[in-house]
Amino acid sequence: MSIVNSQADKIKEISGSNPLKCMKCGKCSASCPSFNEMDIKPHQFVSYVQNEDIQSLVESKSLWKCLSCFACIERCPRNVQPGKLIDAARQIVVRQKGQDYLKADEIPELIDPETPQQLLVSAFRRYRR
Amino acid sequence: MYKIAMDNLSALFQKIAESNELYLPIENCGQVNYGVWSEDADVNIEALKTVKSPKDAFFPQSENLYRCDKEEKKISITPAQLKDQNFVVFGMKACDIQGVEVLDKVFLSDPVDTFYAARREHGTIVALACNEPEETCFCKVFGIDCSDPKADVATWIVDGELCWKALTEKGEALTDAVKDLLTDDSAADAKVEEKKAEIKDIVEKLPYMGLSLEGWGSEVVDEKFDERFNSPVWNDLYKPCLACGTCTFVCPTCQCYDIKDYDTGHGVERYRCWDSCMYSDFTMMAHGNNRNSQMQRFRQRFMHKLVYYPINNDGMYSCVGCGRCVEKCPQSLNIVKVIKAFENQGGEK
Amino acid sequence: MQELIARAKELLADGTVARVIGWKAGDLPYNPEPAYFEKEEDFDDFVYNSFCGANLSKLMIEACKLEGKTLVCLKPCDTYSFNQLLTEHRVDRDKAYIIGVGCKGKLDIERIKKQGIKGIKSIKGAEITDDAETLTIDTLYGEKTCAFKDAMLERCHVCKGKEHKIYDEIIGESKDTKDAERFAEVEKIEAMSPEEKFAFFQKELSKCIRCNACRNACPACSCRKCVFDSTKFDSQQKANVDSFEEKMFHIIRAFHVAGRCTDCGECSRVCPQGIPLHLFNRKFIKDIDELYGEYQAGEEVVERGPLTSYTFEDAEPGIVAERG
Amino acid sequence: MQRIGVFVCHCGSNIAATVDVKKVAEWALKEPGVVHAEDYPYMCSEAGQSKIQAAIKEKNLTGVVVCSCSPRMHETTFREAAERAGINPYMVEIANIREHCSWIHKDMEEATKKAVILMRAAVAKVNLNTPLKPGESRVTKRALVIGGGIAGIQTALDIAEAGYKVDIVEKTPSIGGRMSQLDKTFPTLDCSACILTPKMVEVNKHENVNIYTYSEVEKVSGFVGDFTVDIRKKARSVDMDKCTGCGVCQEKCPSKKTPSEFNRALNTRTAIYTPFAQAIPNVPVIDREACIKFKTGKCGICEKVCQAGAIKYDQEDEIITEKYGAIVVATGFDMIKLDNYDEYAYSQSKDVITSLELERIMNAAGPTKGHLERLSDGKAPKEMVFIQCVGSRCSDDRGKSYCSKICCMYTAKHAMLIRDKYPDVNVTVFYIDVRTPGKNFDEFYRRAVEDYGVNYIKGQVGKVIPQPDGKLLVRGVDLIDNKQILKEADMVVLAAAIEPNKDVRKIATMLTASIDTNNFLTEAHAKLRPVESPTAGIFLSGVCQGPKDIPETVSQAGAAAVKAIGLLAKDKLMTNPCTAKPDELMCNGCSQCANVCPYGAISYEVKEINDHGVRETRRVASVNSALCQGCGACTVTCPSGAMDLQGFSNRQILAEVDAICR
Amino acid sequence: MSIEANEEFKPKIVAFCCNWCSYAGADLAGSSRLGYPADVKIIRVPCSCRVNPMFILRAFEKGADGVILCGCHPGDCHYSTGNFYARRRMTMLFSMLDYIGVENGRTRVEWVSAAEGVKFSTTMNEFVEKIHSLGKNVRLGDLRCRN
Repeated sequence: MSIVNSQADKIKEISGSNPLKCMKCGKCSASCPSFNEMDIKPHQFVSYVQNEDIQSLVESKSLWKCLSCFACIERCPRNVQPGKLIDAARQIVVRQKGQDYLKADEIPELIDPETPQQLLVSAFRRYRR
Repeated sequence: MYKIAMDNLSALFQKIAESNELYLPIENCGQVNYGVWSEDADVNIEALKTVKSPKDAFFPQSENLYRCDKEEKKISITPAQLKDQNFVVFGMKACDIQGVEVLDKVFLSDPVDTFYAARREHGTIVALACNEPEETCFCKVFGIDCSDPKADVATWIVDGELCWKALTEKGEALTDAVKDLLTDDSAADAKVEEKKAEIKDIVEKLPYMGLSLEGWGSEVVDEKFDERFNSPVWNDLYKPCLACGTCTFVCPTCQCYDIKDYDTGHGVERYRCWDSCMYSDFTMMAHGNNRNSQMQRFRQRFMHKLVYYPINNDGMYSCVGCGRCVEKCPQSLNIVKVIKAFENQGGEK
Repeated sequence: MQELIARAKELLADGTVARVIGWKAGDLPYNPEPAYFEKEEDFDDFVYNSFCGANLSKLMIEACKLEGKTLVCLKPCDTYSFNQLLTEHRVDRDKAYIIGVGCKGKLDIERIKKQGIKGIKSIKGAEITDDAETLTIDTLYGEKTCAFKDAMLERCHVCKGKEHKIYDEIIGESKDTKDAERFAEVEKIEAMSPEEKFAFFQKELSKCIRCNACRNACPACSCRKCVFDSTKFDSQQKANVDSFEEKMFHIIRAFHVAGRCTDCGECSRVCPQGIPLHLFNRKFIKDIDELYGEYQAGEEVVERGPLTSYTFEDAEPGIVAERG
Repeated sequence: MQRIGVFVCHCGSNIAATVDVKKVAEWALKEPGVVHAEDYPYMCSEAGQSKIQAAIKEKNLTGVVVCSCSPRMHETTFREAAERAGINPYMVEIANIREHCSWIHKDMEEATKKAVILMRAAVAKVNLNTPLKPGESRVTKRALVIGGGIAGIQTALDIAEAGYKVDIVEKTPSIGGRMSQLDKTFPTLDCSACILTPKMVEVNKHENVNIYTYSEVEKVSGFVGDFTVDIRKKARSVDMDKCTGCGVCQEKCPSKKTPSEFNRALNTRTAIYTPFAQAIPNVPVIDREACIKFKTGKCGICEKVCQAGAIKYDQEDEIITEKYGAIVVATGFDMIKLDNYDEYAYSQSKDVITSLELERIMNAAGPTKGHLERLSDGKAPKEMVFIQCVGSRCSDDRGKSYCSKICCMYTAKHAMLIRDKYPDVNVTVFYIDVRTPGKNFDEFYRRAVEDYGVNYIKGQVGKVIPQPDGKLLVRGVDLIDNKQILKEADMVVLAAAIEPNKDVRKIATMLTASIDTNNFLTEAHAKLRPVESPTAGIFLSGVCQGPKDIPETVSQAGAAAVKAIGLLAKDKLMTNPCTAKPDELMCNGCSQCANVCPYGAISYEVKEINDHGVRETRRVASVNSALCQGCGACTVTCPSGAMDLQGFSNRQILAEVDAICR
Repeated sequence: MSIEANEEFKPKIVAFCCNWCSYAGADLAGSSRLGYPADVKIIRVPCSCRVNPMFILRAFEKGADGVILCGCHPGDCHYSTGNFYARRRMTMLFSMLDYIGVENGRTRVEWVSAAEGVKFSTTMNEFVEKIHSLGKNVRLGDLRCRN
């Protein structure tokens, strides 16, 4: 195997999922509440990563339409978990923008008192990797 | 006569160890045995009896004889190196020294055991008179004077001092080597004599002093021999014997060994190790065993020590009365009980 | 003791037994030897005192092959060994007449000598009828004393109890002498680091002279031919050539008696080098208790021991690492 | 000293590509005892075997080492070849340099080094090998079939037809199995009962067949040719000889609330019941858990109404012990539980059903008398959705990793039948792949699509949401259109994965037959011995070995029967000579070995032993080599090492250890 | 073949595999091309219960750095009960080795079925890695066997 696209590898590394395991059943897309808002559908995330077309993924609307509801992760029968892939793609974008990890002590001053706790938890869940 | 303060012994040991390997009684996990001296060794020269006798220094429990190396299908043989380094055995008691004499008669007579001979040649014995003999001691029965040991150097512990007297050339040489640490004291002779008398006095009171060797020894031949050999007494005596090798392995005179091969994967190490006539495979041969009962093996041990050996060695017994077997036999059997068991028999003869 | 002698003579006289296995007085105050008694006059030397530590049950293997019954004197802890031998068909119950002899703890002469007492002429307080807490020892170097407890064999400090597990009759009283935790020493070692453990055993085992006394005294090591004497495994039995030899010997010996060892303590009692050999066997006993349920070999005659049975849920060998 | 020949196989390039075979042969010549070494491209070929035989004769070889593939593959081949050349077959050992070496290593030097070491170990072992002679054991000419479904019935019939006695043990009150629950069968749409019932009758009437229904295998001991099996005949509470099968008891039974197992709990049955009308035997059983008489002591109606006096409340379980030469496992399958797939709302809605439940609904004898209706409200459905691969092909731990194989076809069948009988019902099938490899299978599926208008959508369903109005909102995806689909359905049918019957693990343990991670019984060889278990004398029939449809099951059932017949036709079997053997001189007679022997092969005798002239009468172990299977448990238990295993002796294994650690 | 001082540590590892499950599992690993280090050498035994603790100690004596025993899963033994005995025996042996200060992890038992080629391979990879981390076996070898 020649040197692979480092971004695709990075997504695989961050997400911990292996796109080769996908059997193309589509259960992810069938489960997705944001399906209709997305230009690239959840089951396609897998093939985009597999085909190493990360650029399209990064530029897609889907990237920001995913709710991180984890339905696809929960239901994927093959442990491919497209939600994790898109999340990883998002992280790549975020990190590229120079917005790498926050330090724990930076957080309190950034928090608006009105911010719902739920959002914080969700953010942690998403960005802890 | 020279002397050195007991407190200063470690300096003496250090000095000796500079040019010799030094064997002396060392305490390890509560037991005193002869071992090689080192700075941190827990030396205990006042212990009367080491568990094992010091015969290891001349006749180790196991030693390699030669090595066969296999390269493809060719075999080459490398003999083990003979001892070529001088060593000193410090603190040997009179009985153990006599034990070495017993071994000498076996290993130094023709054919000479070169491994043993090399060790004897390079070894210097520093003897130590027994300070407080115990109830298990019976060296006097074999004519040994534990107050006046004969070796390359003889020493006595008197009033916190070790009195030192070279008796042989080897002893003189060693004395010269450590002379810096010794002081000459003509008064010491008298003190030592006093000490000797004191020890002899105690020896007289030991419970085994009355032991009679009548009916044993080199004159047990012909009918007397058959009678002893076939005596029913053996049948009663051996019964509690566990057939372990304790008596043999603590004994200063037992000299039987077995030769074995060890497959190292690259070749074979041929080594010898002490054997015990108490073991069921003692003198085992292809056809089986010529002593096939424990009674026979038990009898062998004592007949050898008290009859066969004396017959072959001008009446010298191959027991020195050190009493180690008396102390260590798990079943409280021992040579004294054997000798005593025949006492009455002897009378009837 | 007199009651015991009288009863033994009686059983011998009426033909109930053909011989008696007991102890014969030694030539020193502390060295009685196990002996056979077949005639009335033999009993002149019969002795039973606190130095009669030897476990006579193993002698019954040979005795059971003889004509007629053999009377054997067994202390409470010896009866466990007898039961274990029965379990393994090594002795014949019908050929044995067991007198359970009373025991109030047995003495270890080594422990007395360790206290610097030498030149022993006589010892008072070791008679079986005595309830003395102190031994009075007359020596060539004056009179000495020693607390009975301090002179007791290691095994008596972890006494299994005063009950005889098998007997035809009991003569004399027994006392539970337990005053220490059975597994305390094992636990101490378990708590060590691997390096300390290794150093500990290396040091102790370096004394081993391969005399096989532990094996030959052990009632569980009753094989007709030990693997270490056999050519089948190419295992050396008498050489202490390399330190590995001893480890191999002691591990395998402990393994062979695992689940069968009654913890009678003979191995440690007879070791001429004072190696605490019971620490091996007791480790297995502790493991068996913890992993497969409390088990005391020889408590009764059973069909299967812990290593010849199993359950589906047994711990995996990996537990050793998990326990840390 | 042995004269050993070493033969190194290239296995084409399988070995030679990674192992320098010439070098292995060269090194072999340096080993003690080796007098001949050569290499050859295919040792197992006729020519290769001839080379071995020629060398044996020319060089007077006493032992042979073949460095080749796994001994599990060709040990027998080479042993037989050696035997034909005049040396004892047990003087041959295999060094596995293919599976354990060339196939797993890439570096030639490393693999060659390892191959040399494996060769050395084998040579070291052969140096200590001794000729062994197999013993003989007799064959009991009777077979046992565990399971009375179509697989078991077919196997039993075939064995019986060959003239051997055969017993069927069936756990439920009737034979028939899963097939009796089916309505129609693909790809011909025959009525399942119409083709099964005659077979049930035939097997029941066959003079060589004996059926134990409502019975279970309790204990199995022995070995190939000579198994002893305890069968627990559970108390039926009905005298099978007296019962006429009139059915009055079932009509009158007041306890009617027990879910019917046969109808997949879609309706209920009485406490005294026959599972279905065509049950064989047509004798009811009393379900003691449900029976009022057993629960309270009162009632006894069935006894009163039974004119034949067949009701026996005091009947007890009976243990029947029987000997068999061969055992066939035909324990079948069940649907998986759907607890892990709550997104399909199986537990929330009565109208989400499994396909087996649909079979019962479609069946005229089923809970709805064959009318397709919603179980919630009895209404006829208009929209039906089928979801495929529910719990199959899952790599997570929610489902099964394998394809259940039959679902694609039965779903096509269901769709077709519904469209045929109820043309107004729309049928949608969500699929991942449609798998139809079988005779006339794809044609069948295409008919469903082309002739019956079944709507096949490539995509999966994500969620089924029960609506307040009783409808089921199905959210799926159409991957071809790349659209999410929301569909209101009246009924949803789940093609749940199938799994081996849960009792199979217990049975496999009793039989010491191996089982895979999915609880399917393992075959002796995936390709060449698909109907035999690795345990000799145990054969596999039907789905217990892996998912299959009916025609496959029937053909495998026949194949298993043939294998069993082949065994039963023999009068005697050669036994494995690698059995335990005690050295009487060393044996203590302590009985520890007998305690661990799983075959009761060790007994004790008191006899006179002559130990180099010392005679003694004592108790020693003796091994019945016909019973001993050579596991070696006794050898380790024996503290003195008196017990040894021929062919795997202490010294042989130690020699291998030494050779490897050298 | 002598080992030079600075040569890479090549552990000697003996794997006892029962004929029915684990040896077949190793065969499956082979036919599935699931690699593991060549340091592992397999000895075929009829059943895990055939493995005498003596064999394991002997392997260490002669210079092995790790010994692993593989057998059928409990309950699946070809001889029905063999691995149950093996399990107790090995637990006892391993416990004793631990007790005398031999590093944990030089010995291992793993149940590998005939279908578990993957498990066989991963187990062997893991085990070799473990032995690498423990280094050469110095506590249980006979000095004479070293060269």
